[in-house]
Amino acid sequence: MAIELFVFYFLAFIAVGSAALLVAMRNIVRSLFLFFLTLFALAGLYVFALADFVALAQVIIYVGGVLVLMLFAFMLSNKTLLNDVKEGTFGLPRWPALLVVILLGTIMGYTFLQFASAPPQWIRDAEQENRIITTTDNTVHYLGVNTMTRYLLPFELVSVFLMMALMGAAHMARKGGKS
Amino acid sequence: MLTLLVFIPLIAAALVLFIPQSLSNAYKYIALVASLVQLVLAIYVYVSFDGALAGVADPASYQFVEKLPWIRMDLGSLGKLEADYFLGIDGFSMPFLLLTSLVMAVAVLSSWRLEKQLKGFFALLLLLNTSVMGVFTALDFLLFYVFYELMLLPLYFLIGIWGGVRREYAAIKFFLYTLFGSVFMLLVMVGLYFSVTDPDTGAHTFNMLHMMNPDNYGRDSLFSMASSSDLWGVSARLIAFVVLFIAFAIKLPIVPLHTWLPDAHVEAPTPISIVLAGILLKVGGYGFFRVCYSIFPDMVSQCAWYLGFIGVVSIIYGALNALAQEDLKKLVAYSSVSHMGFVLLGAASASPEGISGAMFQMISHGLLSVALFFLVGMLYDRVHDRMIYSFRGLASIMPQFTVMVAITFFASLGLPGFSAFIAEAFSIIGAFNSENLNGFIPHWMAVAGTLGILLGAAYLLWTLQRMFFGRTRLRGGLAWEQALTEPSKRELLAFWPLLLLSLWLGICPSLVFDKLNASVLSLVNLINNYN
Amino acid sequence: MEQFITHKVMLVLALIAVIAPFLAFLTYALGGKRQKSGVVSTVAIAISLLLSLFLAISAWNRELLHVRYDWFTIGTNTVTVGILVNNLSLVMLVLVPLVALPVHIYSFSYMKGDTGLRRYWMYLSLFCFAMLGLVVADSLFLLYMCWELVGFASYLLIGFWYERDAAIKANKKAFLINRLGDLGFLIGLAILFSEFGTWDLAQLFGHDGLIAKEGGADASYLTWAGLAFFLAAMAKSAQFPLHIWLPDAMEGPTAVSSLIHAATMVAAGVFLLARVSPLFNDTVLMTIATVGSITAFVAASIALTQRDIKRVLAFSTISQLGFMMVAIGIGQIGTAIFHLVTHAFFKCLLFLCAGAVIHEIQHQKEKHKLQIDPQDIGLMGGLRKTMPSTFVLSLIGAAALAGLPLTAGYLSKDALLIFAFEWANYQAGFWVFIPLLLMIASGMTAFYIARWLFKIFYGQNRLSLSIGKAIHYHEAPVLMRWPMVLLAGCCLFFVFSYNPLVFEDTWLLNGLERTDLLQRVNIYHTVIPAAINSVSIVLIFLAWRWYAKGKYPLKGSGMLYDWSYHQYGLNRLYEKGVVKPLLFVSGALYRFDVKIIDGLVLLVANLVELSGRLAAWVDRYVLDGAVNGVGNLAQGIGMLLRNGRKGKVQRYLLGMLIVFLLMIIYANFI
Amino acid sequence: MIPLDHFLIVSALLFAIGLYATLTKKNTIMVLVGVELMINASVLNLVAFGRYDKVLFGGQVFALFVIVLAAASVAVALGIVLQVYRHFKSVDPTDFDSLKD
Repeated sequence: MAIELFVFYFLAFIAVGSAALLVAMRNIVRSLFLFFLTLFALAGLYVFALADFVALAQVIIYVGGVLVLMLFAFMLSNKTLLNDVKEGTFGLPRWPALLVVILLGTIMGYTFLQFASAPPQWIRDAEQENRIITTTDNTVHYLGVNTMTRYLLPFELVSVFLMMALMGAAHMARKGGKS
Repeated sequence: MLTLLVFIPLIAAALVLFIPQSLSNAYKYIALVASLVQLVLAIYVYVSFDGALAGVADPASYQFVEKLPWIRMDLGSLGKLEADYFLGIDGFSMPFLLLTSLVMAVAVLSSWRLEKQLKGFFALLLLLNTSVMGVFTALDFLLFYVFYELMLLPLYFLIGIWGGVRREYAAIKFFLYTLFGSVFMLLVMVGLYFSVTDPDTGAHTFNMLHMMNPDNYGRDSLFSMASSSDLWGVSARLIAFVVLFIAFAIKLPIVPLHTWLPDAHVEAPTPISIVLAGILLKVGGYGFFRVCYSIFPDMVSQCAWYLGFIGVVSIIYGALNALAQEDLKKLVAYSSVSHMGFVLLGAASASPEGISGAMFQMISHGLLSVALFFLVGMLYDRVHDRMIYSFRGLASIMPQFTVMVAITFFASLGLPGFSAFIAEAFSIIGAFNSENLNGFIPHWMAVAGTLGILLGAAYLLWTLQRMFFGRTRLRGGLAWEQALTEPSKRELLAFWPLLLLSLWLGICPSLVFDKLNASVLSLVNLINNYN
Repeated sequence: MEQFITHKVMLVLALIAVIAPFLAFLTYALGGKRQKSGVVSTVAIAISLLLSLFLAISAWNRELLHVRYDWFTIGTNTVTVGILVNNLSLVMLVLVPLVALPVHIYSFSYMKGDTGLRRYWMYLSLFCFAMLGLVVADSLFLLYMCWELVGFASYLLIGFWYERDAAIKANKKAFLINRLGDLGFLIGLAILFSEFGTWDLAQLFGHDGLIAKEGGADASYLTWAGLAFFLAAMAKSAQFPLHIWLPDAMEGPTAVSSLIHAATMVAAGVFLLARVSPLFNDTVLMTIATVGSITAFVAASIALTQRDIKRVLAFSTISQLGFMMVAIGIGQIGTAIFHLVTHAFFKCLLFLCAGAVIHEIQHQKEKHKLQIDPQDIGLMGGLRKTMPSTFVLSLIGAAALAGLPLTAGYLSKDALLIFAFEWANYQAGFWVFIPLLLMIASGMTAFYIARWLFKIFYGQNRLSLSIGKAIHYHEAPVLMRWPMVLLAGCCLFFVFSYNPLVFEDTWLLNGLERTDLLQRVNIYHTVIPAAINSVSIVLIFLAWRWYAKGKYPLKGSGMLYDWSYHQYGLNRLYEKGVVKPLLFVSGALYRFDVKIIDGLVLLVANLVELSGRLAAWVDRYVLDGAVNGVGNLAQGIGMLLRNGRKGKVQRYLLGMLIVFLLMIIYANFI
Repeated sequence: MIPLDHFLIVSALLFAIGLYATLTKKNTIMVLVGVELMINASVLNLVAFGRYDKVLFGGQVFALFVIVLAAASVAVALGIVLQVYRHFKSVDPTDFDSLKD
């Protein structure tokens, strides 16, 4: 338990820390690599939430796909885009935004803590009736079954949407464009 | 009489405003005449003041009282608002009237060579004069507050327009600090107003003398002594005392609320430095006695230890900081912090010697710090530099000036024969006496306070050694040597009265003590009643 | 006679004696630049001398003269000023002008041609006034004022040649260390005031004074008060480890050194302790005796190796002051004052002789344009032949200092040592170290003063040898010689006693109070003088062989020698242990002040500014929006949608977010 | 088992950071990164809550959907960014102030 918790904290620290750092950085390339780190750490956190498949998907799609896409888009594009590396490591915080964000974060944190101390009915039910996913459960099995049965319609919709999006993206990213 | 004293400068200020710009040379003469008339009046007040009448909490024994109804407003369910135009003096305020008029005259003399926007300058200076006089004479809290705030306005502009390089910064800093204090004072004032009723009319009143009488407090009002109501678990009277203390302590100033002082002094033009050091700091000390101590005498015993401690810290901290200065004016400014620590130490002792010593220290510091700033100003006028390391061996080229500086330095480090000696000695002795007398502050504070005297000697003598003695070597070379001329007649005229007065007071302290004793004893009694 | 010289007349005379130098001071201070001659000062001090001599003759051993007036009232206590003359103050009242008058006359010649003569006379008169005031002051407060004024005058005179760096550093050091002592004085004053409510000497220390009463005050406070006064005396009388200012004070003119830093001012500490002596209990007395004996020993050992003609004498002064302190510490006030008086005469004489020598060498230095230090005894020698009368006078002074028979120094030193042994006998045991230390110091005294004398006046003319040019010295001028003769006369035994060998017949000693606590041990009265003098003579002979004959057996270096020459490294210790840290702390505090305290203030200001901006911002984007209502919002959206309008996406986002937040807060928390 | 609130706090922090990036960044790509951070925070929430739902498995399934949609949106958004960049010669979102072509 202790080790588990420790690893969790470690990952959480990496995730939050690198996220904070990437926000504070001025250099975009570095920021993107930090983002990479955040995503990886998040995948680790998913594992701790007993969602191993999601974690896998995260690594493959996000880390492998999205991020690489971003880097490519970034690097393949015009040079000035790349040269948009400003001097100085850290930028100055923008006070109003920071304040609002801190406020929001506090409210969220506060709510969540409330939440944990007085969980909603369905969670308590689940705990009582032992409907919680445990470490021994084969989640991939459940996922597969559920996707193909209960969530079939959404699944199909998503796949169609994905295709449309990719086509649109490819169209837009064409060099020159129409105009 | 007091009205005349307060409003003569205002009339002069109006005169200055109405005289056209083409006659701008007349301004300074008007200001000078106004301050001299004021000085004469103040001397008259001093001479006819009866030292046997105590004042403090006893309305009957105030002198030169003038009372006119000012605001009378029926507020319906809140009762009646009652504020008077109420002036009067006792032993605590009387010396300051004389000091203020003298310092103001010196300030006018030291702004003789000013060339920038004369009209505004003198009008503001005279306005400042009015408000300071008002603070020292007002016995109605609302009136007091109005004058107190009115003081800020001219000062802000005087520093902000006629100041040095960083004048805006200094002016803002000064303004914010003081405003910070006075805002809290306002709160307490309102609280007091709602707690106190005039025994004659039954209306709520701002009369400070009524506030000093515990019978006038409403039975269950916030600041009533009988009900001892709490605010957040702390006695409301204690909070009020502390808040008022902070408000006045900023003016005094105390460590750690002193940082406006070096900046304001350094950036302010010489006449304003003079007014700041000579009078403004004393407003803080005067406020202690008139407001904090007199209205909340029961809280003194609780807070005395802290007051004394802050006093000791201020003494030593100010002196050590002065030791590190390279700017002569800053050195003088920090020495003010150190010297005003004695005021706090003496006041905290609540012994007759301590309070008399504190009052005497304020008067003495009023004279000597003015002299010091005046001397720094003279040097700065000549070569526009006042860094200690830029000068060396000034004694060879300006012997007369050196004599003046040396005497002033020795006077302010407490050479016997000068007022500072009596003041510091009795502040310390009073503080020492306190443990036997009322147990307010322990012996070690007095002993630690003496270290301030030693350090004071150290930084002043070191400065004397570095700037004035040795072989002549100036940063500006020959050009400076020619620019550094001996003091002119006008400068001598402004300087010597200060020093001679300090000498006179050092030899005949009874000049002050005779007028002061009854009031001091009465205040001490007031405090001891609750101890 | 009695009828004419009433109390009142005598007091008036005493007052005039004190005021006369002050009037001289005023003459110089207000008289403008033309007032350069020292006549006014000298006449004033002569008047003081005559009056005080007259007073001494008419009032000696008679009655206490005391008058006082209210000065000012503070609270309920009244501070008084007044004059108190008893035997103790009479002694000092005579001594001060008696030493000062020769010094004044001497200065005419010694200071001739100096550009700052007006200042010189002014300061000198101020000093005399303050010193005389100190002597007759009837209240400790008045005494304290004079005490500080004396220090101030000394500051001015040490720094008289203000263009010399060493001089102005020395006077700063002197004043600061004296200030430290003054703090002790002030604390002592505070203790007495809070215990007794008065500073009047007669009330406090008189025969039926407050101190004498049982249970008058808390004993521990009195101990502290005693120690505080001793601190004051330590600084003023240059006791170890606060003695370091005195050698440096030799930067002043030699005449000044002789008057202030040998005869009178430094003795003020001893005088103060004598004045307040009823205050002391055993703890304080032991402390005084211990510090005094250590001082006597340490200073004598330093004096052994000094090369500067005046520094040897300065350390000798410190050492002798240590002797006086021991006398105070063993309860022999009279002996202390007796030694003070004899020391004042012979040390002043020695300084004046040194001054004559320096004056002559300085003269030669200017004449031959030499680059030498005129005060280095290594360069002197052989002066006996060219300056014979100076030599004889120095010889008398040196003999008195060494305590050889027929001199006054013999009487006082023997009295002191015998009492010290008797005291040790009474205390028994461990405390015998004090007289032993004094014995050793006394032997060293004989040796170093012999070295000093022989190096200057015997041997060859080393200055001539070292520059290879014949240099002819001349005898000191008359105006310098006669004052010295007067002082030399005072150094001889007959001034004090008809019997050159037994101190107990001294009129001075018998006129002052003495404790009869000690049992007279008869054998001490013969053995101790004999022992000391034989040792002294042996040591003097040794010095004669070493320095006069030039058979110097030692290397002139080595650890002990350096240790002594560098004054035990105390100066460096103070520099590194006190001054540097103090400056460091003050610098650090200033940075703290600017960075931290001011920084905090700035931070608060920034926060206030920030919240102001935020408020303005909220005002503009949120409240304004709310006030202007949906229409405005719609207009805003319309503008956003319309072409060519400037839009800031992130700002809108932020605005939306704030509205959202406010809604949440409103819904959940209010 | 890690308590629920741990996940929630981490996600709240990530969301806040992402929001900050979105609000303040001067580079559109970084704005996009901020959006992605927020999405990831919500995914974390989904997954954490999903643990209590063994029957329906809604949490994890929707987490997957979200990931996929996010990927799609990134692709589209990047395309848009590139186009916009060509048009405005800038990546600063504050410079994009006209909706017309």
